[in-house]
Amino acid sequence: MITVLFFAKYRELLGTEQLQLEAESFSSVRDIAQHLSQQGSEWHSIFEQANTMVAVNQKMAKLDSPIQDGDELAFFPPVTGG
Amino acid sequence: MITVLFFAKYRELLGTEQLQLEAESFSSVRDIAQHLSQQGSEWHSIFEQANTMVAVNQKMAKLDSPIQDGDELAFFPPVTGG
Amino acid sequence: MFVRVQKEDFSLKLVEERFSEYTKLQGAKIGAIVTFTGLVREFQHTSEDQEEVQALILEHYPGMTESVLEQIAQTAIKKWQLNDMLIIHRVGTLFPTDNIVLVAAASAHRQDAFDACQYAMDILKTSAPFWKKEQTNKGERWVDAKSSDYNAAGQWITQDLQEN
Amino acid sequence: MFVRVQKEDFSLKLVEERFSEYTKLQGAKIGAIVTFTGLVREFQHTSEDQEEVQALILEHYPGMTESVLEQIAQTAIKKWQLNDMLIIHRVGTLFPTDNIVLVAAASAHRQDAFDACQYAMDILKTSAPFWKKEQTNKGERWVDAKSSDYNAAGQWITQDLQEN
Repeated sequence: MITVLFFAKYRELLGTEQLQLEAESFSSVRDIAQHLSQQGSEWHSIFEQANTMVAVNQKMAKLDSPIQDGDELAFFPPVTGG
Repeated sequence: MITVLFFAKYRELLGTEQLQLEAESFSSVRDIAQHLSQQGSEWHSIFEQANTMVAVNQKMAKLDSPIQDGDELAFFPPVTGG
Repeated sequence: MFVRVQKEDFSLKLVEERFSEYTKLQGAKIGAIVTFTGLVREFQHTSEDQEEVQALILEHYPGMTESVLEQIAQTAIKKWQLNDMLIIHRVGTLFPTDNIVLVAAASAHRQDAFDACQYAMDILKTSAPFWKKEQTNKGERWVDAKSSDYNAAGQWITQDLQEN
Repeated sequence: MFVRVQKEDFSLKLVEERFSEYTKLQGAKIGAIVTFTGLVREFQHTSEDQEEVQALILEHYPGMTESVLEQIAQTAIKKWQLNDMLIIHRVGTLFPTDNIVLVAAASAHRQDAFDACQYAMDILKTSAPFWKKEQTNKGERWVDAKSSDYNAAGQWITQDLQEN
């Protein structure tokens, strides 16, 4: 299983904090993003944004980053701490 | 009268913290420096140094700065606070 | 190195305690301490129709925030040969005048501590997974990332590339 | 603006007290506080035959020091539109780990507070009439001015000239 987390504006927009996906069908972050962007217009809007950030196992990653069973992904808007 | 102060290394070298001069003979810092540099080799050595600093009435000044009766002059080495 | 994400407030006293602890163990090696404190202002925006901030809600990615802050501190300590670095970031609901973030660096010479603090803040602003939501007199809204923050962070990367 | 030359020690608590006083009068306008603390190190020199510092005697020009520090704070407040600035410098006999100087700046945005603190330290180091005498294991000596300090101070003057 792959765990996918959403934070801040994305969490609110999707009404989703966390979801689980079967690992088999996905080999990169891009595969997950493509799958999720087909779940509705809000989902589509998030993955369309050039500045959407992604972390794999709590480290910043890219669309090309590989993923495997057990990984934790997180999608979030640009950070605004400090 | 003009009051002349010396600080730090200069005060120690000259064994002088403060002296008074009659105002009449001096119109600029340079006049005072020339007068004092004739008082002995230690005095000469101080006014020979390019980095000797001077203040007139507690404001940084230059050799050309004018002086008048009642002024307070101070000669000191480059500052090293902070 | 001391890194913490917490709801509770902090005070600069912590910096003095932490670095005097270092001195007890290592001797009087610290010549310069620079601290940065970020606070909640009433008006975060400079636009004409200023919205008065009533509260700021700080969300974060637990686990990842701590590891990003540790990474920032480790990198700064190496890059500037710091004696020590401390980073504290608050989460939860904050109000105007509240502290948000504290960064402190100790070094032998002042320029290192200044640079390290600025580096830590610039990278934190663009890499640490915190998000601010403002509650203002006109409603709620998520704070937008500022391009000036990305430019500030980018300078360090450019500098690193030039040095290598 | 708060400027003081004193024998007594100080703590960062003073910064918090001073700026929270500002906030009580002016509202939550402070978004960034930067502090710089300078301390006495055991080894001030990096040369090979390091002399261990046992004490540091700080002499000053009473009256002129205060007015130079006030001038520095006033200039910084104007130049960076600071909310407030604080400068404290100690005199007398100090020992390793002792505080020497504290500079603190409060501003809306962080870069102003960082720049103002660096400016104040750079100018203080080259313009405020303080002199350090070291008592080391090899005797006493007056500390020499560092050319790096003059270069740091010179940058601000060059910058001002370019802006005008």
